[in-house]
Amino acid sequence: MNKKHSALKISLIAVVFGLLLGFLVVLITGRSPMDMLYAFIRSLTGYNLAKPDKPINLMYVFNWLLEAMPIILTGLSVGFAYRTGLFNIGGEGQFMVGSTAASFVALTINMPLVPHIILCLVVGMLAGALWGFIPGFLKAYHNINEVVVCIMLNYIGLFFSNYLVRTFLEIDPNTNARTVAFPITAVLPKVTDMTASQFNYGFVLVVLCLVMYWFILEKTTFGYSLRATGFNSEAARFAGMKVKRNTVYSMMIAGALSGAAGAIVVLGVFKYGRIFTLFDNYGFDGISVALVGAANAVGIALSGLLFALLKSGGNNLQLFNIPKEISQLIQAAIIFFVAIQYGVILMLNKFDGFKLKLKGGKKA
Amino acid sequence: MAYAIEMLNITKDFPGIRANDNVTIQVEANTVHALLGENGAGKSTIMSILFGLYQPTSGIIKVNGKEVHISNPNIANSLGIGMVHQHFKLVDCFTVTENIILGMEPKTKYGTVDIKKAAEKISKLSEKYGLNVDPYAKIENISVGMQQRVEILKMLYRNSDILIFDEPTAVLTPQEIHELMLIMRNLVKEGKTILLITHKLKEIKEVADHCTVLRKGKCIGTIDVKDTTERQMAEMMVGREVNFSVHKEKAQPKEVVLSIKNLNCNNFKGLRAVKDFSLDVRAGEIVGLAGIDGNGQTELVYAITGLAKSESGSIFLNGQDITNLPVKGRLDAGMAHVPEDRHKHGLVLDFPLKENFIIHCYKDRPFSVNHILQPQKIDEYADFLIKEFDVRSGQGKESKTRDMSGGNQQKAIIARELDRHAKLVIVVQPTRGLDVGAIEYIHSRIVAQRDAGAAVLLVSLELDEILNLSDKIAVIYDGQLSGYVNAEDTDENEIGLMMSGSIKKVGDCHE
Amino acid sequence: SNKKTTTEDTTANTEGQTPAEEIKIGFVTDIGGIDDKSFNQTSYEGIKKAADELENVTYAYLQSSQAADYTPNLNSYAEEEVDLLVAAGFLFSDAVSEVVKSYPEQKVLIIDVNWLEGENLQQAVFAEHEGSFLVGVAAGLTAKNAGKTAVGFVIGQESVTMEKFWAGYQQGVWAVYPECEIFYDNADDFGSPEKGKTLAAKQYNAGAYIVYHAAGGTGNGVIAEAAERRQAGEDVWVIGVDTDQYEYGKYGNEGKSAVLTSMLKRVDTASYNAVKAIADGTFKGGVVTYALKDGGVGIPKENPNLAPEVVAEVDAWTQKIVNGEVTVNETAVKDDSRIK
Amino acid sequence: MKLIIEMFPIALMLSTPLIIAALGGLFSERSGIVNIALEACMSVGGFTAATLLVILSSKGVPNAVWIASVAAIFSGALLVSIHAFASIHMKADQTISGTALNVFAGGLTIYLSEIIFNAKSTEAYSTGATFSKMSIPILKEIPVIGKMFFEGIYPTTYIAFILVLVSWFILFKTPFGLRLRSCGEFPQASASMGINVVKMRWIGVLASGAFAGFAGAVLVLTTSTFYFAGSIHGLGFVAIATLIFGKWNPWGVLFAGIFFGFAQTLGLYSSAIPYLQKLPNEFFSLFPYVITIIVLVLFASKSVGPKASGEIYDSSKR
Ligand SMILES: Nc1ncnc2c1ncn2[C@@H]1O[C@H](COP(=O)(O)OP(=O)(O)OP(=O)(O)O)[C@@H](O)[C@H]1O
Ligand SMILES: Nc1ncnc2c1ncn2[C@@H]1O[C@H](COP(=O)(O)OP(=O)(O)OP(=O)(O)O)[C@@H](O)[C@H]1O
Ligand SMILES: [Mg+2]
Ligand SMILES: [Mg+2]
Repeated sequence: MNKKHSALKISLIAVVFGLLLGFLVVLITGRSPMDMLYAFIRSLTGYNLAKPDKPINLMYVFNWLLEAMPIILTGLSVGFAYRTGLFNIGGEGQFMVGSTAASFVALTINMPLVPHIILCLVVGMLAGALWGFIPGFLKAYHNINEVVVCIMLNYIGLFFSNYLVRTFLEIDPNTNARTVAFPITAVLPKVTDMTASQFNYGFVLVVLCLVMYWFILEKTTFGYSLRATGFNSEAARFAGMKVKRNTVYSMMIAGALSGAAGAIVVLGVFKYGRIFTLFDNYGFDGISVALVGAANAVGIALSGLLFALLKSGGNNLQLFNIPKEISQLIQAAIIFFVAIQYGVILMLNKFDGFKLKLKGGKKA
Repeated sequence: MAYAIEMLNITKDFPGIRANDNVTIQVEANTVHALLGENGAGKSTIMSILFGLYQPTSGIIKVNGKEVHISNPNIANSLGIGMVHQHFKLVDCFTVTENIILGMEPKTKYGTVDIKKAAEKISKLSEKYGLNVDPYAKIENISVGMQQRVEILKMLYRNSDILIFDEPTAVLTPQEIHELMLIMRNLVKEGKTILLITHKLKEIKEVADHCTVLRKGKCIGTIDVKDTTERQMAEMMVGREVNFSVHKEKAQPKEVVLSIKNLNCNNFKGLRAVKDFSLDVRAGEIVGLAGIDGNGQTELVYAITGLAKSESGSIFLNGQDITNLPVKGRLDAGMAHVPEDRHKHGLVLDFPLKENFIIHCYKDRPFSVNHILQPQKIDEYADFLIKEFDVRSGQGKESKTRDMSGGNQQKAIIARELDRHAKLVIVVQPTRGLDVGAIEYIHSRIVAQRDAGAAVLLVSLELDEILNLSDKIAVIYDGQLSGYVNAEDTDENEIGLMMSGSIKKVGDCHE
Repeated sequence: SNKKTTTEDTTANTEGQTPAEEIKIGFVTDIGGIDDKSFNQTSYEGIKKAADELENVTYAYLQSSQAADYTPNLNSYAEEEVDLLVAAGFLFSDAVSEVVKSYPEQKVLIIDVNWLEGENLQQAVFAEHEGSFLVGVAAGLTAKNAGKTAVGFVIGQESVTMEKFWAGYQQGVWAVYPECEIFYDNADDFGSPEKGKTLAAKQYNAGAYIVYHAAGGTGNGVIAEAAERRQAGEDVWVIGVDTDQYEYGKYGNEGKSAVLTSMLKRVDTASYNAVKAIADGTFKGGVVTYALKDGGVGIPKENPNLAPEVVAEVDAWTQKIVNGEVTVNETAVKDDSRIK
Repeated sequence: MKLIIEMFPIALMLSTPLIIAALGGLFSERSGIVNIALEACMSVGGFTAATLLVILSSKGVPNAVWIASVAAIFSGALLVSIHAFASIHMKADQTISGTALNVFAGGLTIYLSEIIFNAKSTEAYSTGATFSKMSIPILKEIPVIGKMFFEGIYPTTYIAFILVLVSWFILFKTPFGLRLRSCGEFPQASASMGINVVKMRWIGVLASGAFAGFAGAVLVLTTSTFYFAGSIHGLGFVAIATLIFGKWNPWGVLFAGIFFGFAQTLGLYSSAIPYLQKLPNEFFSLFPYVITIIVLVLFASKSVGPKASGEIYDSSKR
């Protein structure tokens, strides 16, 4: 394969194509593509090009970063499993049980701020890990396709969480559809009161997870054995690695990452235990993020930020009279262009070869 | 004499490599025409072009004197060209019949596949050419030799006149090879023309009329086989002199390292595959395990290496009972293993070469300290092995293993396993599909390992390899030990008879 | 002209040069979006109606993609300095309380919430129990007249609001038909028509003559089942919720509908009034209750499927409630042998 | 017992779209392409059918529901052709390209609704215009079985049964099926036998889109009165689970689909079943999913999908 057309370059091309397509759709439907650009630039920089006299408003930037936090985590979750040869489509369920477990700790344990928050996060991650353990275990020891189990566990996670919350936690009497508010010790504090954005210290966990992801996979023996298992589990078995156990661990770690996403969202944004009506789709967003980010830490960070931009920018789009479905179309286009990168590389190579041949022909 | 096939000035470029460079091959009708060349010389490529799988970058192909454009296998088929690929193209979960008729299915009047009719036709063909296959057997349940005969039947079923065999004997037992040679001669007699790719000069001598030699994509020349010696052909192929027989001193056997006692194991279907098998391997000797494929070798090796459980009996390594240890435990107890299937088991093809080198020792110092990998140490070690074992690849230790040639992949495995300086080295089919140069090298390394005091268990389907390399020869037939003799006291014939279970000769091995 | 609000332009621009006296309304919806044929849509229509009547009102909305987006979306409008920020549904309660804290000057209307605090926060609540009582009366009477013994009720998920629906419905049914059995099912899902359909089929099969749903998208399946049964000649009915759902129960070719009546929740009144108040400068914080007497809940004017005497009876009960002769309880009876 | 008999037609209603969509996935995977975009195809199919039904029936076009269904079939195939192009010609990672479609379809249907109906959902169609339940004259008289399978059943359910039979026949009895399956197992072998792998895979993938499009139409037209953003709400993924649960075999899919539909119905019926009433509601909501996992554990064997499914086909791979 030609190294020249590196993964990064391809991803960039995909992003540019995706955005171009978005512009085109906006143009065709008679809206202003400039407005679209403004919406994204506002999320990215806080600067409102439509009203240049207004000062920079960091709230939009913080909202963008806030949006990025959970999907980077679910992206890492999908990515981690992917690197071990597993498809974690169960992020949704892991997210919900993580959220619920964190709510339990938040509401039932009395502690000072920092340890309380940390305990909430840890327990959220453990619950996610448990939810990841089930498909991992069934895959490893019963040879059951993890995809089915994950899909089933998404629904089980939803209803089971609701059951636990309704049965064991104190329900908010005003609505009967959520718990009472968390004590202040269990709320992820905002990073700054400068803006109204809820951007909070959950980002520390996200950064930590990113670093750990990279470190574990690339730098530790454990990561080495997981990667070997992912690429060729038979060879890993031949080399004496505990392939089954690795499968279980890997799904547990993936689950923990999605669980972490659930925990930071519930502790930082909602601040009360939720009764879920529908999937939040963070798990599915994670699939896009992981795949576009080529399942490596830096890639996931970047693609998480990108998708968050499209989502929060997508909300902003509506302020500019552009339906937010446009941003969904752009997301789809970007994923699609990433999907066909292999073909694009081949074409580029062919093109290069063609150029070479032309040159050669002239020389001859 | 009329040419059945003429491939004139064929050039084929792959991205980054010219696999065929202005190659011309002319094949007379009703002959066996061999193609000889090192690994990667471009033999498979040019045959794939003839079969329509690839398009040549330039060059002309004529069939029976007429210029043709073979843009896909269908056209090749309609021109009467059939091919048995180096790696069989058989669908595992289909039956023999389904595989043979695929693409040319006879239909009933309801439009369904007429399996019955097809099976009958296949039985007849099979009888006519002495192929002996069961049309209703599933591919995954039949031996490699049988699979190959299915491949041959595919061509016969399609009435092909020009048959291409890409390394057909690499996976066969001596008896099977012998049968195949007979079949080929038979086919030629029936009016077919055969193109045969092989690394084995003996086979070329045995069946071929002409031989074209390729080296690094270029055509070196075409020779008349009866006027050329094996040595001359080998030199043409490699471009230098080659050693045929392995140079080795007499063995100095010492203490027993591997001791297998009354071992019984089942295969993955739960049938008994190894029966009451006992064998000792001593330090400083090479014990060759000969046998026809499917007689329990794989299961035996799995049981020794811990990849499968044994039913009863015991295995000792250096006196330690390892019967129930996991894989890792056995490796740590001093075992090295060059597996049969290098792609499936030997290597993680998507790892860079250097990461494949540490697959056993990644948890040990100096490659990792407190579970943290030490890249610098890993790099150093990779460089060392690459140099020591002459492993060649595009980007050295950073090359993706998948991009390396088969021979070099095998060398990488050998390097990794032999450098562990294990007490017991189990090598299975170490030279399958490799060219003579690579074989020569690998054999010498195995002997060196023996001389350094290791006990070597060599499992091979190639009798030449067993005879050349072993100090003692054990023969397995139907899961049982049917022979255990000194290499110098036996010959191909006797081993062949033991392999087929015709005679049994155990225990007159001097120490 | 600067007025951009037309009916075909669902999202009007709040940007661009607008004269100073321009009144800007920002509406944030939950994930259901502006055309949920229910709650959001009705709220939005109230805004539109007010804007049509007033010259200088522009409006726009933000649809949230996730529950976590509520606060950011509300904040965006607050940053835009809209004159009124509207949030529909108790799901917004926490997000709104945050916004009110961050932007104390911002005028906000929230619907279905009455427990928040804020100088400039208007909280509109509806007497769903009263409206449900009326459809309960309609259901009970219709069933009684048809000689049937049971009616049914399907909810989407438990909540205080759902409880009010359930309470009113029970009381209404039993007020006119005390022996009537009521089937009660919780789909535990607001978005699954096939569950609604299954539950409706189950209730009809068990003998329910009329099923009242308060189940959002799930309720769609309830209506579908009723329409299908009527199409097949079976005599059953369904009662819609929030808006007049007559249209959704169409069957056959003559425009008949399986929807007996609907419990209207005039969320549009709340948003309409709030926008008007902003224009007049009379907007006030605090809780505003829209009860039956305020026209906040009720049944549609046109009820082609209701017998005239049933309509008359419903009207009579309406009077009694408005007069205070009858008070409808907000909590439902749970242990009653008539509930199945 | 009476309840169980009564539950059957409902269970079949719930199973029908799952079975049809899973059969689609079956064709695709048997040809060697994983299609996780069944959800997307169902969305587009459901949307197309609902839209056309609203428009056609308002114009009084006869057989509007069948025209709408056929359109749904085409729309599913049209959408999935993007996936086919990407995964067959552009060597795309099939999971990624399927994911792209899933993201795309959600936005697309709502965007189109907005253009056509000026709303985020379609208008409601008249129930009379959709499929109506049928009973089979003589068979319905059979005790027990008659009430379970032959009374008050949608024609689409019978279509699903027929599709199972036809799929089985095509895949396992005809030359075409043999070829298609070979492409999912070992495409290099197929190619060497002169089979056009690209063509076969196109057919497989298009079939999956067509089936899933139809499944979407069936789901929307039999359970709802209009199409909205949440109409499919993840059932495409449940269909994938059905396919895997059914071990990539038409009869297995039939069984898995009915099983799943029945489990769900049982959950919803729990309040009418004496012993089950006491348990919390959520228990029944999660019942079908838990039961599926348990059944998988109990009856799982080493069955794996088509070997080459999901792999990028490289004609020169050795
Ligand atoms: N500090 C650490 N940092 C990173 N990985 C660690 C650390 N400690 C343990 N691990 C990993 O956790 C796993 C469990 O450790 P343990 O010592 O039990 O390994 P093991 O049983 O020898 O593993 P295996 O047989 O899978 O190769 C191992 O894969 C190890 O690499
Ligand atoms: N599809 C391909 N893409 C790129 N390079 C290829 C491809 N197929 C073959 N090659 C390269 O072309 C050269 C010739 O390969 P070929 O398979 O023809 O060798 P061979 O003589 O058959 O070798 P062997 O004895 O190992 O079978 C090799 O360097 C190989 O790596
Ligand atoms: Mg250990
Ligand atoms: Mg070759």
